[in-house]
Amino acid sequence: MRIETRLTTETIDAAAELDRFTKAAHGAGAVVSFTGIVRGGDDVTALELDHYPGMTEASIETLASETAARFGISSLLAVHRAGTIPAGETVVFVAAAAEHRRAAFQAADCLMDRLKTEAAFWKREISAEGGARRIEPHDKDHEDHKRWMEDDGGHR
Amino acid sequence: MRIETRLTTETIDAAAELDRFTKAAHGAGAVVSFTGIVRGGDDVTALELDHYPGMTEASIETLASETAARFGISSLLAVHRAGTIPAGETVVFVAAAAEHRRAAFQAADCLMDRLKTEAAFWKREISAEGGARRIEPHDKDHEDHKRWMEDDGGHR
Amino acid sequence: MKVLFFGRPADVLGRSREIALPDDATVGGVRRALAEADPAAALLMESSIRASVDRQITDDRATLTEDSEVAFFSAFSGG
Amino acid sequence: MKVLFFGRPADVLGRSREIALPDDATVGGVRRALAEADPAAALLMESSIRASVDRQITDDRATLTEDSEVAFFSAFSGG
Repeated sequence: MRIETRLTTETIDAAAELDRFTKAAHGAGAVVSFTGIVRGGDDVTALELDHYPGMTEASIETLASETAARFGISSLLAVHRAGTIPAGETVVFVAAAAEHRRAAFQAADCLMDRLKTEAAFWKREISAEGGARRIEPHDKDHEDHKRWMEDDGGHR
Repeated sequence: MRIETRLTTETIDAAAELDRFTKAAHGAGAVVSFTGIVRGGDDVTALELDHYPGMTEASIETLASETAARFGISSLLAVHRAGTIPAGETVVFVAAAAEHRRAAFQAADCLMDRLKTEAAFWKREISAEGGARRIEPHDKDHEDHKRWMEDDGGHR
Repeated sequence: MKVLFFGRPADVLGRSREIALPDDATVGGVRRALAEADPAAALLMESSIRASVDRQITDDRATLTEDSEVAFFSAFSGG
Repeated sequence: MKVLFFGRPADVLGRSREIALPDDATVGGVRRALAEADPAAALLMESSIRASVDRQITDDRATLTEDSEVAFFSAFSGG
């Protein structure tokens, strides 16, 4: 089991990450990737993600390890950006490799749902006028997250 | 809604496809990709995918269109290789872009399950000694496929 | 008329055969004509072997002309 | 001791404050000391505001020393 997590304030190149990840995932039959992109519009020009150095990295590592173990994933990658992220740029990239496609889909899907509510970030939307609006997880995020708690009696 | 499907006998570069797809998917917040890779081992050196020119392309187009419509996907890409595909190379690449991640995950997942049993390909495993073993969908593939038939009363 | 085979039928019968349009000019008629002429073609009578006419999947009642392109094939296996 | 804030607490209180270790040297004690000293810190009493000690999430009973790094934060929002 190969797990890599990374926190960065630099641009994430999803295609380059997928290329490197897939080449290293020898013997996998299925690779699922997720790219989360900052959506603009409604006057939003950027997201600002605050983090707590040390705690944030540890939270991502824990989520990745638990997800890989749960779904029998051979390789798992999670790259998360912090700082100010302009609309159109990548905020998170996740890739999961497995022998069969179902496990790879479930792992990427579950890891994203958990990152949304369990990774130690705090988010604000920045508008063209420089205003900042605090964003907290939506009901939808909590619902998505709950899907993964039914099978195993919860993971917190 | 932007749908692209492609049948090729050439190598598929998943990272280049993801890059091109994501750049064209303006305004999407979520991009999910699936890369299917030929697994070697057990003396398998390649997959051989036979297709029926005309019918195969049409089957992929139909599946992609139905999937995009069903999940409200803004952009959907399906690239499928045919011919002899050596172990370690990509046989299929699918990418789905949507405003929110749930739809993108579901579309990529559903499209893969449907391609497995509804795309007009016929598959053989080629061994080092040149033997060829016919492969038909497994029970698991049919089970995976059925997951998508409950909500809408079937799509065939 | 030309009949194409894919999957298991191709393993047994090769990629195609040229046959005369049978009196029962339907997909089912072609199935039976092939199976009667060649014991190896018996697998065409299996219910899992589907057919297309001019690249559209059809049932055995579809009618044919000398110009129809008929194909018989086992289960698809993509991805 | 240094107390850090993230999310909504940071919006109201800034990134950090230096305070004396309260007599009730627990996470709950620090919460109350901050809220009593500054009306703006009342939000720290909300049950949704969680805490960590030395970067480990804890409950209000966790005990502290002068060297502890305590943080208060609203709900995480990653991805």
